[in-house]
Amino acid sequence: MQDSLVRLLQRSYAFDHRWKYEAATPGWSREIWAQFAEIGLLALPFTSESGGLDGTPVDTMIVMEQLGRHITLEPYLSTIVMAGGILRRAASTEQHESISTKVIDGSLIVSLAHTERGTFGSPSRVGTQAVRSGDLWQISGHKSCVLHGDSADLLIISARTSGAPSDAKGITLFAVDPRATNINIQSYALHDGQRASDIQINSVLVPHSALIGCVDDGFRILQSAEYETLAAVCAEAVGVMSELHQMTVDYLKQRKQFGVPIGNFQALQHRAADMYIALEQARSMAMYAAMMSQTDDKTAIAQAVSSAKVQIGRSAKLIGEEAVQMFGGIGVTMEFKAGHYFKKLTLLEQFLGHADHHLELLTSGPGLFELE
Amino acid sequence: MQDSLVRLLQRSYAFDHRWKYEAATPGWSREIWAQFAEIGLLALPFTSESGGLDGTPVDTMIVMEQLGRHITLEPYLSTIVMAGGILRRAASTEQHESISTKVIDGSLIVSLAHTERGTFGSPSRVGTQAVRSGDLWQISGHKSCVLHGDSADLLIISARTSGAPSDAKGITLFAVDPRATNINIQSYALHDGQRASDIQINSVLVPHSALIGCVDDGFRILQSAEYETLAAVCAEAVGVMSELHQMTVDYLKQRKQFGVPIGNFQALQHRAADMYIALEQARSMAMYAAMMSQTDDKTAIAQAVSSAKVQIGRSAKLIGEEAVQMFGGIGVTMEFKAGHYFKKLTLLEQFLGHADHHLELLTSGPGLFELE
Amino acid sequence: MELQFNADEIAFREEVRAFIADNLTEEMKQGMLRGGYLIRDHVIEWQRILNKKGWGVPHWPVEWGGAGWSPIKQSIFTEELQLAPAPRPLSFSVYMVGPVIIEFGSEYQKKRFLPRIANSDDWWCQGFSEPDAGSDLASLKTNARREGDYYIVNGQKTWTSYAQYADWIFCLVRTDPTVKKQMGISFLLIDMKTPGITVRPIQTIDGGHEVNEVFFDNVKVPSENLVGEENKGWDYAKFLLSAERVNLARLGVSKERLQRARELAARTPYQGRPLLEHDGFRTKLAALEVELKALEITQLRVLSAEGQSHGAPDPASSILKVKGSELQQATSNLLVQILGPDALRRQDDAFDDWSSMITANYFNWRKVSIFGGSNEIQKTIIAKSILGL
Amino acid sequence: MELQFNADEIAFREEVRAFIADNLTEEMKQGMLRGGYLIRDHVIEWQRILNKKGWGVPHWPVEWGGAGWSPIKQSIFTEELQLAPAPRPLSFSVYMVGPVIIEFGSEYQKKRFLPRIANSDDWWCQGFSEPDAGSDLASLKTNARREGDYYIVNGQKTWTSYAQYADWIFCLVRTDPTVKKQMGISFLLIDMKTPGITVRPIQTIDGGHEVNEVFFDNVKVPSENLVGEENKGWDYAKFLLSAERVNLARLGVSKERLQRARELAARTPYQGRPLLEHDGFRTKLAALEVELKALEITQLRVLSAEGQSHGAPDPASSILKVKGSELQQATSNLLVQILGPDALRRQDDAFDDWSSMITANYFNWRKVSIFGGSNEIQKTIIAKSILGL
Repeated sequence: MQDSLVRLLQRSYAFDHRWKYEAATPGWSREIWAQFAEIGLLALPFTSESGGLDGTPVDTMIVMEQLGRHITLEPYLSTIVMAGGILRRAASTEQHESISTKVIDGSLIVSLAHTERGTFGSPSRVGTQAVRSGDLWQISGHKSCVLHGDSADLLIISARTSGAPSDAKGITLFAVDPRATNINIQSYALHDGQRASDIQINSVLVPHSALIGCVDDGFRILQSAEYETLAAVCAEAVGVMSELHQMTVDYLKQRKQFGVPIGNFQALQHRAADMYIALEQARSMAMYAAMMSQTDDKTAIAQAVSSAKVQIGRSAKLIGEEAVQMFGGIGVTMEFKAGHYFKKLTLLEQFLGHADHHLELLTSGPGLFELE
Repeated sequence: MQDSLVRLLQRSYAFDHRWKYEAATPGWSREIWAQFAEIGLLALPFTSESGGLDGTPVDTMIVMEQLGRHITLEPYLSTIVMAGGILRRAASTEQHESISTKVIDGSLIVSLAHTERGTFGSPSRVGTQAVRSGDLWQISGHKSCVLHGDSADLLIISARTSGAPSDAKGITLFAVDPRATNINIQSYALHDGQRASDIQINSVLVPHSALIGCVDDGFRILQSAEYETLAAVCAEAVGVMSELHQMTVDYLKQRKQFGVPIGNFQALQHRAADMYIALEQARSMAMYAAMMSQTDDKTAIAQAVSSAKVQIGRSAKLIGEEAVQMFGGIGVTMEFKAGHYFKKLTLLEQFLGHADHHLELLTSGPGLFELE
Repeated sequence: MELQFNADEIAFREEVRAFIADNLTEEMKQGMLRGGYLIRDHVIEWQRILNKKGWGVPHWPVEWGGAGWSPIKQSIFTEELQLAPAPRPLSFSVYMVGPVIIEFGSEYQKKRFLPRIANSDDWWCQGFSEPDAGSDLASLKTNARREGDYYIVNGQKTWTSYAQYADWIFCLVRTDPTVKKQMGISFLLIDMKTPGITVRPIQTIDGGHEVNEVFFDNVKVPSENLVGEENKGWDYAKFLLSAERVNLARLGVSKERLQRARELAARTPYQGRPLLEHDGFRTKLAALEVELKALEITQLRVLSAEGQSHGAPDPASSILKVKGSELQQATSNLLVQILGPDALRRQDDAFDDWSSMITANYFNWRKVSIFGGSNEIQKTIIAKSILGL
Repeated sequence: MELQFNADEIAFREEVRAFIADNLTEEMKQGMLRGGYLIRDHVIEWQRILNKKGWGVPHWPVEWGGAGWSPIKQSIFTEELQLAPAPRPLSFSVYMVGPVIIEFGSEYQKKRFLPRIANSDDWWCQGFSEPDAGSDLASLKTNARREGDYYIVNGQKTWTSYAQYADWIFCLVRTDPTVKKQMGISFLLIDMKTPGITVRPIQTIDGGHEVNEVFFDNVKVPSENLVGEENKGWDYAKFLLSAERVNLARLGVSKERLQRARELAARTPYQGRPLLEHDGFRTKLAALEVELKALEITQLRVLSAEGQSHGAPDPASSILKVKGSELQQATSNLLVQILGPDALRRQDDAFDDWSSMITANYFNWRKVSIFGGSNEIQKTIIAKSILGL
């Protein structure tokens, strides 16, 4: 599958293709998505009982790195890794049949609507409310920056069903049709060209069968899916960095100034070496996060993904900024590839918590080497 | 005076002189000290009423930078800046006659014994006790790392006379003869060759006239003297850095490898430029600290000296470590100058609080630009 | 050595502040807060307001409209404008071509151009960089062939800021290809309306349009528009590049960013309370403030030294460029970090606050360590001119 | 790809830990904690304990006493020794000259030297560096002139670690001055008791005595002590320099330092409570741990790759050297920062705790980015061999 993916992306995801996908609705390529389905990419993390391939986080890592190399626009992370991670963990057999199967065959785009504005650093803070009356639940609230919210065929919405606004217990997940009346979706582009939405939910009614998992038990599932997503984001960032670093090295060899390739200048050589070290350190930590995500120890997983995000953040900043600096003027132009990789790295650093945030999380746990 | 000092140090403070001074008792040169007295260096910060020159912190800065350039061993900082700062602020007319006059003529070495072990970050934490009975005070306690404690003719000891162990109020300063019985001085060398002592004070009796300043009012004086000392230490560090940077640049020009001076390598050129920038930024902040020390606004002074210490710490680490790296093997040998400058910078960084400590102090105050 | 402002300077600062407060419109201010890009109408309007007050070109000789201020006062003036923030003056006009014309231009050129520059009647852009030259500016290829009373110019310039608004462009052109590259360059003033000039926009990664390519196809330039002597253009260019002393560090810009960082962090919750109250954040802020304070003093030192030596630019001013750009970039990154998850959104009319422009500004400002003599070039200058390596 | 130890490896680690716990004396451990310097008697005694167990030279071929372990197991073994901490093996013997003799030495040399190395009956030192060579190792000047069955050696070596204890020195010497510098070098084994050898100590800035100058004045060396062929010494030296793969990063050393940092910070008051409880400190600690964890994984990746390719050293191992030395230095600096004001004191018998050696260790460890191929050399290797610049 990895080979098929590499070939597919090389064939159909050159930089000018990407421009076209971004410009047309829905901001990514349904054709590519169909091909992802064809080579099994969309089935990867699902269990074989629900028609999936039983892929591991390491398999996801390999895919995400390739997607990162081409800074792809498709909703793989949001639909397959995030929403898929929740479905795999919590969907009922009926839901697998009605939802997962369609996700796997590429006909259903699902987005997770969990984060709300102003809750950074407090992942269990959910202000969206769901109140039960009989067999119906009535949901009201506001969700922020829902990835690909405008092309989602289904939303997984987290809502508070009991407890105080920041309690971990009392959060429930609901499958909601975004085309329901009383859902207002305001969409916009992110800096990397991906689409996202702010979603206003005004007293939307859903049946009890729309619950994914048990009442009040959503946070545990969200958190596991988030760890997996973090590991995937780290892998994606490694793909972006690898490609950007390679581009930079190629440029250093080819670009001449004062009569010689600028790669002959020792200062630039040593900086390119520093970038390479940062890249390999990041790659190691992305691997580590993926490996650890396969274990059962939640503390160890949390520690691993946070430390990976710290390393990836540091490396991404160094590589991104240095690459742009070495490219000079063209590094900051829209028509040239490198700047887009830099922007993507900037976004990935801010997505699901920047390095400083994850460092702060690490300080409250045991030392990284104290568990051994 | 500056010219005299420069000439004196050039003549009598070459690196091999320094070795001799360090090796002989008391670990510095009484001859140099006498010459310091002669050119007025010891009178500098004292007021003209007490026989001094009314020098400002900026004058002290100029002197300290020169002393730093030769990493001198004499007790200028401890006797003139620290103890001198206390005497200038708090000594009575009689004390000026009996103490300051002799400091100025070079015949009396005074050391401040304030810091106690384990009190880092809590400058008003004084465990040493002084209890009054009639006209006598009985002092007991332990002081740590008293600079030049073994050559001091007089100690200024801080002791708690009221309040809780960390109260700012309730600290009193006493002039104590270190040769008093019941004072046990254990001396040792610091890493830069200077001498220091741990002092055990066991029920030492002193008359009421030994008080410097008022009862319970010592901390205010200590703190002002400490700010002044911090500014002086910053200036000293700038002297050390300047000299070390110059040595490094000279070495880059002269040392050949692979057939060319290593200073031809662009990576080293750019790193030398970074060192230069760090040096000039440090110099600016040393000036700033000295200038601000002349004002009356305590908050502004505290902020200025802390921010100077932060910048100096950062610059010193960069310049010290980079210099040693560029010198290579000889940079870490005892017989070569550069390593000693590096060691001195390391010590100055830890003296009176490292950069992290002063950064922490800054975070609790207003912003540096909010006062403008 | 004077590292604090004296009473006269403080009074001057108050005067400038009061003038800005009275004259800067909220619209101009919001434009600056949002963009960082020059807004043509604001720049022109504000320049005229300043010029009317006699502050349009304060650093020029008094006979051409200068204010006769010390370098320190000029620096105070610039910083206050940046802190406001007021529209930036068009540096290509008032800091670059103006001083070159004053120093090397003909009487005709002075009379024709200087008053119009001071009043922003003409908008100037700079034609120095070329696609293959990069930091090796002198390897430029655009050529000017003398034909009678005209030069015929052919070639291409790039990274030309705000060429889309420009009435005039000052260009370095090759007038003698047979000699050493620095020796065959001339300095020409070219009317942008001349036939044969094409401007092609370059979009930057933040989505903005600031820089352009400018193509010259047999463009006829009257020889009276040659500045100084033919083939001496490199000297004038060096003069120009070292002229914008007072604004290299752009301290006011970074200070203004730090003010905004405090403001934004105070209203951004993190783990349930304002980010500004978190020690970790305050430490980062304090560390940046220390570096900025150090640079402020360093700038005062360089300015005082120049005030005394009248003229010769201090190579130490390369410090101002390197540290100044690092701090502009660090403060712009700090704002991104404060935004956190909100930093992902591209500017959108739905979010009309200046905070929506933060990430775009961070992207755009990667340029400040590249343009105007990259930081690598500055470090080489320090190594060679100051350290003698 | 296997980034975690498997059951067999975990069992092996337990076995190593148990063996160390049973055999390492408290005296040896304290010696390591205090110094960082090799203590001659401890090194010899510990090597003999390991050798008796069959672990003295685990990385050698089994026929010469090797343990037949995978690279991962070798790395576990090394790290556990560092974590204990146990006396470091004498790398000049077991990691340098031993493998060279195994690969290129004569049968006579193998039989004579290898068993004695494994049991530390001989102490070896390394005669590579010379005063004027620095990073340009091949420009060495010490020469060996053939006279009958002997070489007559004249010249000077420097930075010779622990020469004061050495029974033997392995030297690069120039045997042909007429050819390209790398081509005229030979690899000689020299008995330190031979007349004409003088060892002069070099004191390092921490006050310790580890390195030396070694002078050769007409030293007669039997030609049977030439390794391999005359003038092929540079090849053997390159082999040697790339041989100590398993220990480049010295992860266990840095980990052990971080453990100590936690321990020291827990008992160091700052602002009235243990430093370890302060967020700012914990952030620094966590940041270092992340980098160290990343390096640990990077090392596992390099080792697995080598385990598969059998032999050829990965140029990526330069990462291990660069990052490994940076982390050793960063952790040693962290300890200094924890000490704070107590860091000023030079070691003194009055303070017999290992904390009194922290500052001296920080000074001494500036060498780890200089010796054994400076970090600059490593970055050049990365740029050229991996990036193709």
